[in-house]
Amino acid sequence: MNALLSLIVVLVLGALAYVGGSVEGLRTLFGVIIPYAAILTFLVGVAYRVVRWALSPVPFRITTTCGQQKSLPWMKAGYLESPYTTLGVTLRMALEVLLFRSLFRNTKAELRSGPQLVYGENKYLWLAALAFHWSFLIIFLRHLRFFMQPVPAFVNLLSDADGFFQIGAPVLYLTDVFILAALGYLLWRRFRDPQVRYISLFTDYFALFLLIGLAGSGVLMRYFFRPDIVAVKELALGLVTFTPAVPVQVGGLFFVHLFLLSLLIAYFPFSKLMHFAGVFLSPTRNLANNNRAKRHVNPWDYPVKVHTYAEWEEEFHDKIKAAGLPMEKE
Amino acid sequence: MAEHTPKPEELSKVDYHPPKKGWMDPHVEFRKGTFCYSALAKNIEYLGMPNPREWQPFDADWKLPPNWKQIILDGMKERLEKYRSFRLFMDICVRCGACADKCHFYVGSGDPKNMPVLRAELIRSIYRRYFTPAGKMFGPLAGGRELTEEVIKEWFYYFYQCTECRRCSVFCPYGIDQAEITIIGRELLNLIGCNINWVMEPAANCFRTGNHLGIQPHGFKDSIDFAVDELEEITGIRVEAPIMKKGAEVLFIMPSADYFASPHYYTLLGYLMLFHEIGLDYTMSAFAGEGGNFGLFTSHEMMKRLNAKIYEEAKRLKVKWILGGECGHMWRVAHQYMNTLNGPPDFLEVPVSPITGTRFENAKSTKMTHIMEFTADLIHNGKLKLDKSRNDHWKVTHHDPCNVARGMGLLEEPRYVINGVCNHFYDMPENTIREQTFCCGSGAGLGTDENMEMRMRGGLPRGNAVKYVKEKHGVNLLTTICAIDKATLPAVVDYWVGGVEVGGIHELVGNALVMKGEKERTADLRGTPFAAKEVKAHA
Amino acid sequence: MRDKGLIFAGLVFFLVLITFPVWYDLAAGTTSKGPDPKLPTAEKDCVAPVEYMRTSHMDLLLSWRDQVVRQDRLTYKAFDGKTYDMRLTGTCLKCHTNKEEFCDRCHAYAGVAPYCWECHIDPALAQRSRG
Amino acid sequence: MSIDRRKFLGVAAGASALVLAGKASVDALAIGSQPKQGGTLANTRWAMVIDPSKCLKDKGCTACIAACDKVHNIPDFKNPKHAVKWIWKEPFKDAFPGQEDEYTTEQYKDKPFILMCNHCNNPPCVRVCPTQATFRREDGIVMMDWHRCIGCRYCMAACPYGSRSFNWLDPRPHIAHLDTDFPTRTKGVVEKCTFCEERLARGEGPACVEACEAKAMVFGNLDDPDSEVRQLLKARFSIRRNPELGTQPEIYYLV
Repeated sequence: MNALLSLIVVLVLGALAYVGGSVEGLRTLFGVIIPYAAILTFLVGVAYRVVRWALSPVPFRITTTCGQQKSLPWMKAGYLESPYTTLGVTLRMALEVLLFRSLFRNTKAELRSGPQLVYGENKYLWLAALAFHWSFLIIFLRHLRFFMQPVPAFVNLLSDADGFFQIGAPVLYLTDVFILAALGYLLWRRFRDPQVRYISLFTDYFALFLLIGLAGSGVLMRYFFRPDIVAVKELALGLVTFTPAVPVQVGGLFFVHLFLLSLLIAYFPFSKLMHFAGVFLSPTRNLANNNRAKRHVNPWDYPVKVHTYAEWEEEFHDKIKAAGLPMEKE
Repeated sequence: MAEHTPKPEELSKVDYHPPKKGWMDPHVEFRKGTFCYSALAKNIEYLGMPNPREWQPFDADWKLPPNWKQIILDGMKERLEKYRSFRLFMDICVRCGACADKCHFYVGSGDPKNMPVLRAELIRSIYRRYFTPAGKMFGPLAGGRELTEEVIKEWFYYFYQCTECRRCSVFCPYGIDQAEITIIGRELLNLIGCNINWVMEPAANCFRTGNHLGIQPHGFKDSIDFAVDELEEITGIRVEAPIMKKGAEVLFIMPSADYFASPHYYTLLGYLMLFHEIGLDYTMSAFAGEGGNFGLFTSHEMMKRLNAKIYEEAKRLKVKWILGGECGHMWRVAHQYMNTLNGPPDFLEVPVSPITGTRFENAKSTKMTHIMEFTADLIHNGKLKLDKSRNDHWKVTHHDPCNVARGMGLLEEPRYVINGVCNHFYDMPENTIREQTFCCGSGAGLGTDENMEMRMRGGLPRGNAVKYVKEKHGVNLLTTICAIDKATLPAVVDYWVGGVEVGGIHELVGNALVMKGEKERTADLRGTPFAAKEVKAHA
Repeated sequence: MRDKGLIFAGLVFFLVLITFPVWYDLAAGTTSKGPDPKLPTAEKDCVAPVEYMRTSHMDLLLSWRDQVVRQDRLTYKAFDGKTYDMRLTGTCLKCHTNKEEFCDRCHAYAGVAPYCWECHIDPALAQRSRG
Repeated sequence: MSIDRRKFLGVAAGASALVLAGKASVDALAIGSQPKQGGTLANTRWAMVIDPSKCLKDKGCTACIAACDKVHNIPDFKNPKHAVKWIWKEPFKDAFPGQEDEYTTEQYKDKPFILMCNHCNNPPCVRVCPTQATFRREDGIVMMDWHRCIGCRYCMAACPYGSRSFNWLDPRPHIAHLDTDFPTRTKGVVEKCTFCEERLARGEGPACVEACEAKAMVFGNLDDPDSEVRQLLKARFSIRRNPELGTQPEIYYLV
């Protein structure tokens, strides 16, 4: 139900853009105004969300340790899984952000009769997530060829590497295949796995369909219904250099692509997609496991009512005395 | 075992198919065996917490304060501003589901709201509805839910069906820690007086007497004296067991169960033997007679109130540093919270083992060393005379307590000590130990008998792993360094496995320790005859 | 612990990075003006209409390539009935004599690096190599 | 209205349906092209007959090799390990291993033989190529599509005649005179003799054959009973390289 609804919403929005791209009066809206509004929403929204997180302090050092602590000098410590230093934390975070270390650990548990609980490898989610995110990043960077003039060498290098197999013309980008395959898997997984289907919200499907629509329209444009690429770049450069104009040669599918992108980036700050920034701030991951060596300060600490020794001794005075235990006051 | 608990064959038929109705429906049924009774008014009153009253979870009317909704929302707002973890974990979950089958309660119950992701969504949906623009505008479409009394009941049911073991957090790509969310959830429930007696009574007891069980100072002394007497019978040596001795070098803190419950008691014997043998200048305290901290299961504030006495007592007794015994959540607090809550303990010195001279650099600020670190260091430096064969009647496996494993990273020390004092050690399958260790199913204040069905469900993964090593290697002893484990794992192991005992590591140390001037020992601390001695007799 | 400094630094870094194209184009003095390929003056008709050639010349070239190499077909009957040899250097470059001023200008602008010229020889290059 | 026109109008109008994918457009364009002039491929089987006795190679003539190198932009890497060769010479015992004996006519014994790709009827190189970059045309030419070559060198391992060369380096700097009518290859690509298929298409004969002043090489169509190659093979006894392998070479050596 959630899935169907979000599919319909994305399809309607896509159709809206397709029509908007061909109606003269709406081209500026879809080609200039909405993209600018979306970028502004993204920048302000992301900054706002991050600042909100930053304003809430981390009162306690609650590292989730996934390996041996540093203790006795002869005992081998897990410097990545249970980091003791800032360097260790940095490496742990790098593994987490770049390679999805925690997801790599994923297993699946299955209860068989007996009862016998068995565990198996379960790396597909990790693989698909990694394939999606890296492809997305590379595709994003590749798109810089539309936004930068002259095209920087690293962008060309990346495009060359991505099209390494030189299949067809324009050459097939591997990331285009990977991203669609990965998104397809992630969607299929939400449908197939009853547990994941049960927890999936409208927004989960919405984000997926938005991304599939974005990648799909891009793939259609590159391989099947090519727009005038020079005109596309003129539009993109116009946006970046604040001299916006919509060339007459662009329309249709390109507007679908641009609009879905605008929606995605505008949707970012309001959604779970903020995990891209949040992952850096996760206190269970980005803190060293050196609690006992270095005091962590809680900025909002306040005094609490305690039961002091004096009160305690007074309350149990006779009993302490009868037991012959040492006392402050006889 | 409570009589209404189903048999293992029935309980292990878990249906993992989620129900037809969506999870946003908050309705829960309080079925006997799956929830804990409410806190008694006197305990709430004693601790000065809100809304003490007579009520039970299965009552229709929970007698909430009239402005309960405002209290909850204000409480949420305050905590969103105070805890980055809370705000972040409300925001960034992508519902990938990697945590789902990592929770022992989910594995054992199949209840989808026991998937950590969904347990968190119970509160996240309220957060979205009242604290995010998308949720305010689009409601359920943006994953938002109205806060109703039904939701409060649902929170109560599921936040007291989470043992804060943090296993989900290991697998979460963003390190989202359900324990953090449960802790905050329970804090919120406490604001309107919805809490369980199994947490509030120990907390109240601890606040008053210094230990969870409410043992008063003379009782404490009796208990220790009894242990000293028994040790004399076993070893022929009368050990010294100082209580509240001023000027001792070390203050020893242990969970109160060690001196009052079984099989913890054998661990206490082990400590006393060890300290005597190495001539440690130490003291125990009846005031700070509890390492465990049920405040952790109540609120951050209560944790601080209960924890305060440890440093206070260390200062009063003018000790140099603190040694902590075998305990799980006591160490979560001592390792991750204590120094922040009640530090800095500038009046103490960096712990140095008086026997080996080892300086415990990793505890240089908190000044509290784990007894596993301490004993491992002794064994490593050859300071103990150990006869491993005295543990030959045990085939040992080790259960890593959640808090010590995932809150501390103390994984190797216990294994080092076990291998130092016994010959037959077999680890359980790797998905169930170390940082991936499974909870006993009764932590975080849920180890009460009325909750037995849920405890057994939660204990299924652990029980299963024990069964595996029992069948493969003939394991007959499950060691652990957590007092709650020692109290609750016997039931779990009896229920799911059978024929395996539970004990502490220092019990094994006590068995193996050859003391100067001891009489010939033929049985271990439990009175079980040594296997090796038997063989010799036959030969 | 707040770590505000670190977080704000990270946020500013991110914002600068994400808006990098703006700074880059500003520094390079870029305008949105497109490339200026030099069109042949001698010949007016191409093998296909200009709209098609702008977006899909690579399809045509690839089709030519496969026909010539794999199917032993050599001549192409264009939309207007004229026939052409299906040859990149022999046919295309006969009119578009200057690869640098025709092909490369758009390709560089769009960040496209076709690998045709790794084997096929741009006459200008051959000329230069001869000295 | 031709299909081309419709197609172009369609593109120009920007109206296109999902089903009209890239493949369709290529097919549409293909219809507009014609098979090459002259005989169809089907009733052609190209072959070469070489008369070693006429060859002036022992007198230092390298006209055929030079002609081939020139028209095909064949690089000279100097280093023999990197050598790229389409046509080359080899002593009898190396060209026809196992066929020499101590009584082999003096005439052949030390005489270098001109060798090139045999354009086998049953080519092992074609069978092993994973991308079909090497394929056998209907007229018998074992052809290479360098666009497809991925440099795996399976074909080199499969060829029993050593007819294939690999570009270990970028060949361009090692080509004395670039011929703009023929492409170069790139580093990582295999190449070999193609019977000058590009010249055949223009109605010319192979460059080596034209360059041979002694007329030691004759090229023609075996399917044509009147062709010179057929006449020669009828009149004289010929041998082929490694006949026992069953590859059926199309280069015949008169003895």
